Amino acid sequence: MIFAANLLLMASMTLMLVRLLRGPELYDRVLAVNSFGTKTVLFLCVFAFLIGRPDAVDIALLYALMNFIATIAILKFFRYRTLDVALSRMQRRGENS
Amino acid sequence: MNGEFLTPIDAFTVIDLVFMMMLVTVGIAIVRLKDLFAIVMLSGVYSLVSAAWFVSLDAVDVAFTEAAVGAGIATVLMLGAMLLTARKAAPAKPARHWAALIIVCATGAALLYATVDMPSFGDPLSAPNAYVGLEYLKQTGPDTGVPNVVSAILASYRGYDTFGETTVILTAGLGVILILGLGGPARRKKKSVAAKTAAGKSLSSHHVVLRVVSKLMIPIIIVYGAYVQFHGDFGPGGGFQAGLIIASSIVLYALIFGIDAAKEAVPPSLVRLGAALGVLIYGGVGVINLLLGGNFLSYNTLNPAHPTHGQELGIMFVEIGVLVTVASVMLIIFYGFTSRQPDISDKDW
Amino acid sequence: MSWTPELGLLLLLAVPLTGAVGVLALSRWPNLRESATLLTGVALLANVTLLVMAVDTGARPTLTLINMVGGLSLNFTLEPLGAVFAALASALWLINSLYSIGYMRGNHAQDQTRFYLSFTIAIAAAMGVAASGNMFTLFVFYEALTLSTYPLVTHNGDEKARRGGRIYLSILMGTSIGLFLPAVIATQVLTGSTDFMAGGLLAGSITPALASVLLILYVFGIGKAAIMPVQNWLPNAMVAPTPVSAFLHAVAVVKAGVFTMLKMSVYIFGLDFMRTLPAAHWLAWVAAISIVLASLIALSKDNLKERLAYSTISQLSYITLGAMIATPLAALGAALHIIMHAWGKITLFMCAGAIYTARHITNVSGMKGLGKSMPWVFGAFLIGSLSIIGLPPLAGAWPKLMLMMGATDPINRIFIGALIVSSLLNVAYLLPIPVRAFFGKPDVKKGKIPAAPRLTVIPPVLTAAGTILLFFAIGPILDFLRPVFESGGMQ
Amino acid sequence: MNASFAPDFLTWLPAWLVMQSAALLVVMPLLSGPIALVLSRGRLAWTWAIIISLATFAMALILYGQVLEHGSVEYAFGDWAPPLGITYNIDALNMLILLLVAGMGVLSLFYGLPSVLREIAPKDQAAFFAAFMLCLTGLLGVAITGDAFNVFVFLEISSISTYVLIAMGGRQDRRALTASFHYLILGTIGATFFVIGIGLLYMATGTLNMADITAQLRLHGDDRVVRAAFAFIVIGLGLKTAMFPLHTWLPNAYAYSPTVVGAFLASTATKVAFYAMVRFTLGVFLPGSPFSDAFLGLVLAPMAVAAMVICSVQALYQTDLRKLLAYSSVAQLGYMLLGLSMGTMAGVSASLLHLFNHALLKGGLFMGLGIFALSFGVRQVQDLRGLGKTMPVAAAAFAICGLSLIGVPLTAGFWGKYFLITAALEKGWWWAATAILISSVLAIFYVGRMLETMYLQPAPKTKGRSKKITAKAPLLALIPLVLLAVANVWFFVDASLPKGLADAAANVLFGGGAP
Repeated sequence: MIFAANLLLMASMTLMLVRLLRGPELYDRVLAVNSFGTKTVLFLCVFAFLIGRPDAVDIALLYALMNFIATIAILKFFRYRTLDVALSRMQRRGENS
Repeated sequence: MNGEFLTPIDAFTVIDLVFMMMLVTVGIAIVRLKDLFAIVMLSGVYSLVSAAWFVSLDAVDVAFTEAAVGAGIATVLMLGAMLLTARKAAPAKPARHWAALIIVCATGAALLYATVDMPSFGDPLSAPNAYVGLEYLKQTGPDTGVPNVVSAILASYRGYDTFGETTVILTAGLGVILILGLGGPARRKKKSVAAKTAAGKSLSSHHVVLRVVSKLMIPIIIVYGAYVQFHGDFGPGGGFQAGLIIASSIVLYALIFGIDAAKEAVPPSLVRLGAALGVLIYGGVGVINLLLGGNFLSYNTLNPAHPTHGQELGIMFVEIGVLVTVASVMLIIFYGFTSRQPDISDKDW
Repeated sequence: MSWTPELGLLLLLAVPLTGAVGVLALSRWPNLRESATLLTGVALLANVTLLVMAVDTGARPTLTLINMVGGLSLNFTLEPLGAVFAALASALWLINSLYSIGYMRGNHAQDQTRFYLSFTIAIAAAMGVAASGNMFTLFVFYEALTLSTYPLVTHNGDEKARRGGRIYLSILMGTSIGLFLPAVIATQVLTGSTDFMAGGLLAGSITPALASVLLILYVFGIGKAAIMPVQNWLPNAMVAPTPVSAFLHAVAVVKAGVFTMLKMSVYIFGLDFMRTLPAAHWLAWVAAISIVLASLIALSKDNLKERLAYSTISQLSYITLGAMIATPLAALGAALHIIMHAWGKITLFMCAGAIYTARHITNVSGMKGLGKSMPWVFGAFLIGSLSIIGLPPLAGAWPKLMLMMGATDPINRIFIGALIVSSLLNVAYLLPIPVRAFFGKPDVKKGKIPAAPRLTVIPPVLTAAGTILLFFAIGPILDFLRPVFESGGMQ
Repeated sequence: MNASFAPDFLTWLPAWLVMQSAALLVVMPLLSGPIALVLSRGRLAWTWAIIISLATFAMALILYGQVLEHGSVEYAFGDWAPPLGITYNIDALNMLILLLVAGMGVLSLFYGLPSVLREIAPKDQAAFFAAFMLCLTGLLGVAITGDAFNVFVFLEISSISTYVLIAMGGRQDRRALTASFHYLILGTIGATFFVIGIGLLYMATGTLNMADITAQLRLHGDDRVVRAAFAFIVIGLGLKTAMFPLHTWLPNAYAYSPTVVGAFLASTATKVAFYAMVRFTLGVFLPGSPFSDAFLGLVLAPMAVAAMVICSVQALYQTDLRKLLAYSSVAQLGYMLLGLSMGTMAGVSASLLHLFNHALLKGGLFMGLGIFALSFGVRQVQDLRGLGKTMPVAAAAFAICGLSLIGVPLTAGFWGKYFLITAALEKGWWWAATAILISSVLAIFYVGRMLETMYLQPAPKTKGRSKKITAKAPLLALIPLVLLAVANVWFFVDASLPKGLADAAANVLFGGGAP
């Protein structure tokens, strides 16, 4: 059963991969990456049960945290093409322009 | 093939194969794409897949490192690097394609040539599993008292290699300092006032959720980093991963509140000092061992009465050294990339 | 501390090198600097004289300077051949130093310190060549000689001098590193030593085919002997100031080359072994062709120094020829020719320099009628020419006679013809110069005729007198050299 | 080596110092790097680096004494016995390299101050010296270690710091950045190949300790994994050594780096990589196996010959002085690879001797050029005009090193070529001897061109800077140069030190009895 869950997760990862590669918009890819990350986290959790090693949950946790940061960076870059200015100031700049 | 398909080994083999196919697909896509932004995202996915694969291969520590490096900080740093270049890769000469293809094929052929005589996967009698590897498994407990064999090997048996690797990281940071600079300290007075007023005005904006969530997340990330650091003896993790995690939290702070705010919190001079300090802590442990009459990094000397206590103590300090250098160098690279004006812009292409 | 032959060997190098330091230290005071040079010359000559006397009484002083890695050593052993070369070089160096002073000051040459410095280092290197106890030592000093004379050749520093220097250096270094060095190394690999040995180091220990290859490497590798086709450096080096040409092309460099050639054939291959090698015979042919061809070219040159240069090439090949024929008599003739040719040729060069200093004339065609105003110079030139041609009672007569006597085997008889043809050509290209000078009509009459500086006139007269003296001193010289070719020379 | 030579200074020193000298040799410069970074003032960091490099050299001497006495020294990190832990194993082979690298480190640092003050921005100077010390550490670490993976780690330290140091030339000439990038790409590929090779070796033997790998290979024998490992390691290290077709990174890297970096790298970096190659091909892999013999004879030897001839010709056509010397370096590496490819004791000994001499002379040449560049901005061959008179001492030292490059007798460079030719003739490789001679004759031309321009062409009538007056070279920079020139003469007269070490080193590899 758990193994089947794993396979299903992998299937959905594959689907996300297709979306990631096909695009067509850059935004689709951003979304796909984010979703792929979430699937990976889930996969790791389930897999940890499958092999009976809770260590893998640590990794899933780490992924969840790191993916959060990466997604913010990608989105910020995607929207403003900069990383160094505070988001709050960026807002103003975005409105003015 | 028939009927035996669902035995555990074969089932895992299916998972391995699927991940491998994903890796190959992503790899080819990275090579073929010209859009650097898409490539950055794909490489993030690449490390997600490979980490998952590593877990399924039971290499949890490697997966942990891959997760810490590939998923978070590497993406941010690559985006930072992109800021300094163009959005799209310049087209390469066809002749280069062919040269590269030939080299890659030759390398692949050499590896394939070697596979014939390689021990089969997981063979307990193969040289790596039977000889020194087995010795490590047997000896780690009595020698060091550390449950995680990987940590014991990295920090004690082959602690000198880890010392070298920490130095490699410092060298990389040094390179960024020398070539890109750190962009100087935070642009204080005026700017910070401006930031404050800006912050006040944008309270109503929709970024407020993000900012609040981030403020909540940052301490959690740091605590998690500490957990990874000190739990390294028992499970996957250690100074390297912890350093990355802690650096990531500061990167997150910089992303949300601006690089100047981050530099006020963690000034570049401190980061520069930290990069040096970590290596010095690591080496310092070794020097203390020297002074106590042992060889370099001979942790037993820290507590001659209970050598395993000495080992645990030594590994702990050494891991702190790694943490400090790794976290500092990651910030050096982040500061170096983000606070530099691009030399070229999209318009140049 | 009393003088011993071993100390004398050390002094062979030490005296000129000390002199070099003296020259450098006294560079600000030209008179003192030249005194240092002359003092060095006198001291060196005295030392060499003592050594020659010691060698004459049968001593073979040996000195290992440095034991090097790989079983090699810098080792000196003085035997009669080397003693003769040392005596020749040191005597003519002293005379030439006198002449240099006159010439360099007369022509207001630049960089005189560098000139004298290189000169003293060059004589040290030549002494090293003379006293070498093995081929490796000889090779080292051979290279040192090339390098130390390079600044002399390019002394004028203009484009022409640089070009000449480039050819000089590249041919000499190229042949020595490309051919001579591998020959030395091969000798070492094959026999485990490079020592000069009576009867020949290689004799009997290697096959004739291998020996032939080695011989070819040696003969063409010793570029200083200027056998064709590696002769081109010699005329090109004539861009040097005349004292340099005189010293290098009559004494030190070229004679070091043919001296090496002779040493190689006597002590490395051994005369008996040489005679069995077909390659030696073919190389004798190359030498003979060089003799005739170079004489013909000399005939076509109008520039006096160039003509003398080709004459030198031709005369050097006499010695190579003698070494290749390798009968004791021919080799003895070759050894004699080293001495006799040196005295004659240096006379001619110094005369050429004297004419240039006084009149700035370099071409033969411009020398008509000069004899009356420069009787001493042209008188010396005449004597020198006759000696080169080989007329008694001048020194040059003996070696030619010996060479011809040494080539009486049926197989070698043809070379006698080459020698005769060459002598006739000598007459044709040398004699017209003094004859025209004495009997021709000057082209333009100038109001005031400048006299050559005295120091450029006395030395050639001295050496011309020397050629006469040497003719009569042949007995002792033969006695001195004979052991080399009869009993091997080494004890 | 003769035990009676063993210097008795070891007995005066505290036993502790003698015992720990192997670790201190690498750890001291390593830790000095971060400290120099913290010092953050150029001159201060320099003083610190000088002190440490002198101490490092002293450690190398102490180790040398021990090697003379015992033949080899082993040091186990963390007191873990070999297959488990990492050990340093010092024998005559790496002692030669260690002495060379430590010595050149001291000389380069002394030499470097004036040019660094001029070429590097003041705020970067301390970090520059830190990177320099790390580079020194990496090179020493590669040479000293007895652990295959440890080689990789220290190779990375030296490589990354080298990329950085080369890029620091960017302030003078922006092309330094591309040169550094080019080297980074190729160097990373090389490192990857190397580490793949190590991985394969581990797969075959299950151990990383070099001596243990050899022992395991002896039991295990030759198979495809081992062969693939051999090929990967040779190619990976070949990139670092600038083996002929893989040398494209070198000329630009040497030409545009800061002067002190050029001098230091030219005399050490490729030498250390070459050492690693010798160590792996003959010391770790079983010598005399059909595959390695074929690889050495059929792949390495032709490459070496091609390097010697082709790169000498390329050097002839260079107008940029440093590129000229760089191409000549690739050609000279060809000599060393040729000696290695002979696979005989004489050949390896000759190539190690040549390595030693070449380091001395190439270091001297680069230092000379650096001094000229510092005083007159000399970059091209024609810029050398008149320097023989304006800077007589520096020019004379430069000339001696140049003659040594040709291999003229009375200079150390002669011996390397002499013994290489001897070794080639002994093996019956007359074509190799011919190639050596051709390359040497070509060297006459490219060195001759520099010396002739320097001594015989009059100084140009420059705008502003007059070359008429005798320029004073910075004394600090001049002393190391003169020392190297003197060494080049001295090691002709008495080559027993390098030759003895090279022989002992070859003896270590071919196991011909106790050293």
